[in-house]
Amino acid sequence: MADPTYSKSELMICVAARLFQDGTTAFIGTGIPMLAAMLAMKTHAPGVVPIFEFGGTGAQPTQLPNMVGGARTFERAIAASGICDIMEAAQRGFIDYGFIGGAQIDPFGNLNSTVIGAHDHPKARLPGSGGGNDVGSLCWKTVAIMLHDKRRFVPRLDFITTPGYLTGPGAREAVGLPKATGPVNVVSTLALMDYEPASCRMRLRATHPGVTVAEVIANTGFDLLIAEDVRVNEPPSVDELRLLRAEIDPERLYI
Amino acid sequence: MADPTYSKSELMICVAARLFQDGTTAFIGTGIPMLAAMLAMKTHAPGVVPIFEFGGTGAQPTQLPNMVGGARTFERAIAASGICDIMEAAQRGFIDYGFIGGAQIDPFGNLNSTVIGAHDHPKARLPGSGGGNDVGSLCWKTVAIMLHDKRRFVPRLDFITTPGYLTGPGAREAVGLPKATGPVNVVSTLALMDYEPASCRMRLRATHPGVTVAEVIANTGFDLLIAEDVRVNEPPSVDELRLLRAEIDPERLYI
Amino acid sequence: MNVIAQGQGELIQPPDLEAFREWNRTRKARQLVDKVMTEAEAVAQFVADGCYIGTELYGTVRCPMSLTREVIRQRKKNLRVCGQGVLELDLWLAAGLVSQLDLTYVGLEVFGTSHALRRAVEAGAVTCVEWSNGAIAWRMKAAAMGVPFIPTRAMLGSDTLAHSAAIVATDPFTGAPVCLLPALILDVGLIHVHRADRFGNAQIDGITGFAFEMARACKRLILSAEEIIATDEIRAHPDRTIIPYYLVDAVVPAPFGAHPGEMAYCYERDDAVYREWIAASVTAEGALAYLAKYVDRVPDHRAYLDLIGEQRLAELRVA
Amino acid sequence: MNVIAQGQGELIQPPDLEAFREWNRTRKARQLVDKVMTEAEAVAQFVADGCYIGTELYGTVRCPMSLTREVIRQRKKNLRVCGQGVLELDLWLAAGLVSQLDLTYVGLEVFGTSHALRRAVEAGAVTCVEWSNGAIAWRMKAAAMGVPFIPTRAMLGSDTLAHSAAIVATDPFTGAPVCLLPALILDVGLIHVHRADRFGNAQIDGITGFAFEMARACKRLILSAEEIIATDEIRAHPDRTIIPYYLVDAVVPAPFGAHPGEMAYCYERDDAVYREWIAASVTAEGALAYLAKYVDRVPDHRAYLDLIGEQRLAELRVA
Repeated sequence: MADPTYSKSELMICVAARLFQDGTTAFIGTGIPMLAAMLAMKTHAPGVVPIFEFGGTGAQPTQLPNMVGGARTFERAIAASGICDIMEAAQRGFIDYGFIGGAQIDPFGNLNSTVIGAHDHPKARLPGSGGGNDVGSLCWKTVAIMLHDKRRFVPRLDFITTPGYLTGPGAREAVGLPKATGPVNVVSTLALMDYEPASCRMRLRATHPGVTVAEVIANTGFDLLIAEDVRVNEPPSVDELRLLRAEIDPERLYI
Repeated sequence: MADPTYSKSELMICVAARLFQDGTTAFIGTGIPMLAAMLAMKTHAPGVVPIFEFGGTGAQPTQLPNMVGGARTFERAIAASGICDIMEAAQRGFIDYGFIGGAQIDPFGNLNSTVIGAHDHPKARLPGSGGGNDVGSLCWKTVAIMLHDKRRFVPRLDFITTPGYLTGPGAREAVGLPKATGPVNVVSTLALMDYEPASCRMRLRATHPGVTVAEVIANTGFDLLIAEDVRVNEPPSVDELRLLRAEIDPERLYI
Repeated sequence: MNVIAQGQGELIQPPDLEAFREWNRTRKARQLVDKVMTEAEAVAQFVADGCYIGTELYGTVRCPMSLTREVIRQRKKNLRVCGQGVLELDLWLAAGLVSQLDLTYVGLEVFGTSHALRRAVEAGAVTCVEWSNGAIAWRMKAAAMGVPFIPTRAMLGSDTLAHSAAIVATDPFTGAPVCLLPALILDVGLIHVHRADRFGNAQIDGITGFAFEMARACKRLILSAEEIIATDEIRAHPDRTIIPYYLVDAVVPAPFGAHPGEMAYCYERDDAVYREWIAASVTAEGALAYLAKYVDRVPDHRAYLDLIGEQRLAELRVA
Repeated sequence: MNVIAQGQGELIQPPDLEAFREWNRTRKARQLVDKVMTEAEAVAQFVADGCYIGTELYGTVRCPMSLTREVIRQRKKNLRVCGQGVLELDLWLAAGLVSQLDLTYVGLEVFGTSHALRRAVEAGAVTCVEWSNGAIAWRMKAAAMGVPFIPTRAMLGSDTLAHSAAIVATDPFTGAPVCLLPALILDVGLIHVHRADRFGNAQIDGITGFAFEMARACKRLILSAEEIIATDEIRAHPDRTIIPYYLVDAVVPAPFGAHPGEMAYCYERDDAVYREWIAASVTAEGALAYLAKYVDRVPDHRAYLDLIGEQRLAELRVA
């Protein structure tokens, strides 16, 4: 049952949460991924193993983690180690999903979080890779969470911080990245995308409620592939909203 | 004051113990090095930091360690970690001395503890490197403790398990071993040797009490350099023997 | 194992393993020497202008903030810095102390980008060499292992690599391309721990971030500690020692030393002060006013804690 | 980074990082699955003839001896084994289970050389590739890191390297020669720990030897544990977890599982039984008689402990 009072953030969190597969390991970045992970663990995917880059594995936090190294990322965890152990677990193939963000994304799912403009004389200096490059390189599947507009969905990045499919099929393997890895979804403020397997190009899978395909296209700076059966994402359910508002983010810091 | 009742083992232990420098780190192998380290720490070198290859650093054991991974190697230690941490500390230059053994030694202090005869069809299979190669490669100074006879002090090894000076001056650096490292002493059942700096060849420094230079030469299978001022090692003192017998090895397992 | 490609970023701190070995042989006491001193003493003695410096873990989590502030108070110049940074690097950048960055992330997590970084980079005051978080940690790990480099399968194919100082080479065992990360030997590292003895034997509760690696990758290591404990406590649980004394040059007693960041099991993040920085740092003037209030007008960490107030600190404490 | 030299030893277990990643993706449950079973079940299920296997730490120190004996009881054949070994490898060699060795040390510490190794090698039954202790541990560390190799400055210039499968290459950052150690991915690892929960989350007290590295370098990992504890105890001290459950395939409750070796803080080495082996193993017949008595005639670890006797075990216990 839907609840019409939801915000855009709440919708994104719910769409992202539904991507979590029960019984998988997931590398969780700051912000929406944390909320989505907690929501998924409280709904369809209680067996998700949240992994945080500075060492928390399998936490059962009673409160929303607000920093990737914070105490809540290893509250009642099964292990608290360090960044090398976590990144090496990813490098060995133990981390199924990575949830990351970026300032810009291109049709192949490459992400830019480093600079707008030239690297040495940028128009805007952004935070840099952080763990993004490691996650995009080493996890099996990555999900990007993005604001959706033409300045962010661009045909060509100023800087590839984190590899998606690079220049297309086979490119990841050719440069030495682990086989059979890469981006699988984008959750944006407008829609849910995946990648067309043959071309490795981004494809519209489902629009958010009230958003038209034309709107998504108009807000995308490159030729977005359109799935034959574009669906509409389910709005947040009453239960999802209750969990988000009452249990996950009662102080409404993010939602 | 000397005590004439000492055994050959006790003498070797005492000669080896006197080589420990106070305030240095020392990688301690099984057997005589353990006894020598404990004796040194109870006499002139209380500030020696004993380091054991499987993780014990700075232990204050109440009983003689009898295994390099045994609980006594980290009893009241300042750290108990693992083999990688220890070997990496050596690789970073933190371990001043290494005390090791071998079945054969050559004039350049190379050690064999792997095979007698051809590797693939040996006359005798020996234990192998263990930590020996790491110690001989990575510690600043190594001291070998050896039985002294012509079958053990040989002109050419069947197998270089652990590098000494290899083929002579500059050879260690040329193969990529850390600079300014190498063997400094041999404590044998007959004498104390060092290495002549210019040639990196083994040199007789001091005979054990009652052993002549001629005897040492006769029991050495290569041309041993002879120091201009060959001394005679002090026999075990009353105090050294008391410590060895009453405190360090009261069960007389080794002495 | 041929070199296939090479990042065009400057290797800001080229590793010299032989010099590091010699340093570790001659400049690190094997004896148990009392190293307790104040922030002012430690920074004055061990942090030089132009040095290559890093902090662990990051500004809002178990970060040596009392030391970070003292570096500003003493206005160390032309620092070359590695790291992700939240708050701590922001403060240094705002204070104009930094000239070069081995950068992986400087930002404010969910609160957005760093205004101090943007101003510094866009003004050309700071040059950046790019790395991933894993890469910076592995570079310290290589130094900690005493080896010249560590391979990784991250970084490949990205502009992060192109603007780093990493090398892509052919793995001689498999023929596949692999990224080689040069060892990172820091001149100075700052680490905040839960407890240490007077000699520097240190314990950390919870995640260890990259404390293990950084502690072993520094020529000088300044620890700050919530609590100074007896060496007997260290010796009673030697498997808890993540940093043994011989790596350490200074031990600074610093209760609430990570404030306004959190310290797991001890105290939570002080959101009020953190948000004050976030708001203030939008402008250069605001950032300087924050520094004046929280750094320059308080002579030391004790005065800083007085400024925060005992009542507020008590509220932050975890039961 | 040119290859300067190459060890002539066989690379007994060539690392396939992609296959290891795929294994770790598909064959290691992310869920908390109860993995408690007996030695017999674990060895039957996870140790195959011809597999590449290793034990941690070593025969007289925190070694999985109850599992080691079960491997003999089930007469697994043509094992390819890495390691230093004291007693555990001796038993396998004497039982004729081993065909290839990545050898660093097989001996009896102060009690001298291994007669079982000598007999096996001199008879041509076992081939040996040589490594240092550090090298074997670093090879596991490379696998644990998910990288194809790790550099080291050990091994260089020695016949140990010449009879290994290591490569000497030029460091592209400094031009100096460096030894590259290929990652060692084991088919099966056996590790004995102080305590684990039913899912495999494990804690070790005191030194960790190479448990951290080996646990992360195995396709199959069998843990034996002195004590099975509740997962709540694991979650109360997550920084004590050296082996997280997802690495683990079997958890075997095994009090006195390291006997006749010691277990720090639990029990001391049983010198009588150890010396019995040392004396027996001088001859092939003696060794087989020992195996008959301590392995084949006792059906399981419980029966083994009965053979040793409660009184003797009580004597070995540390207060």
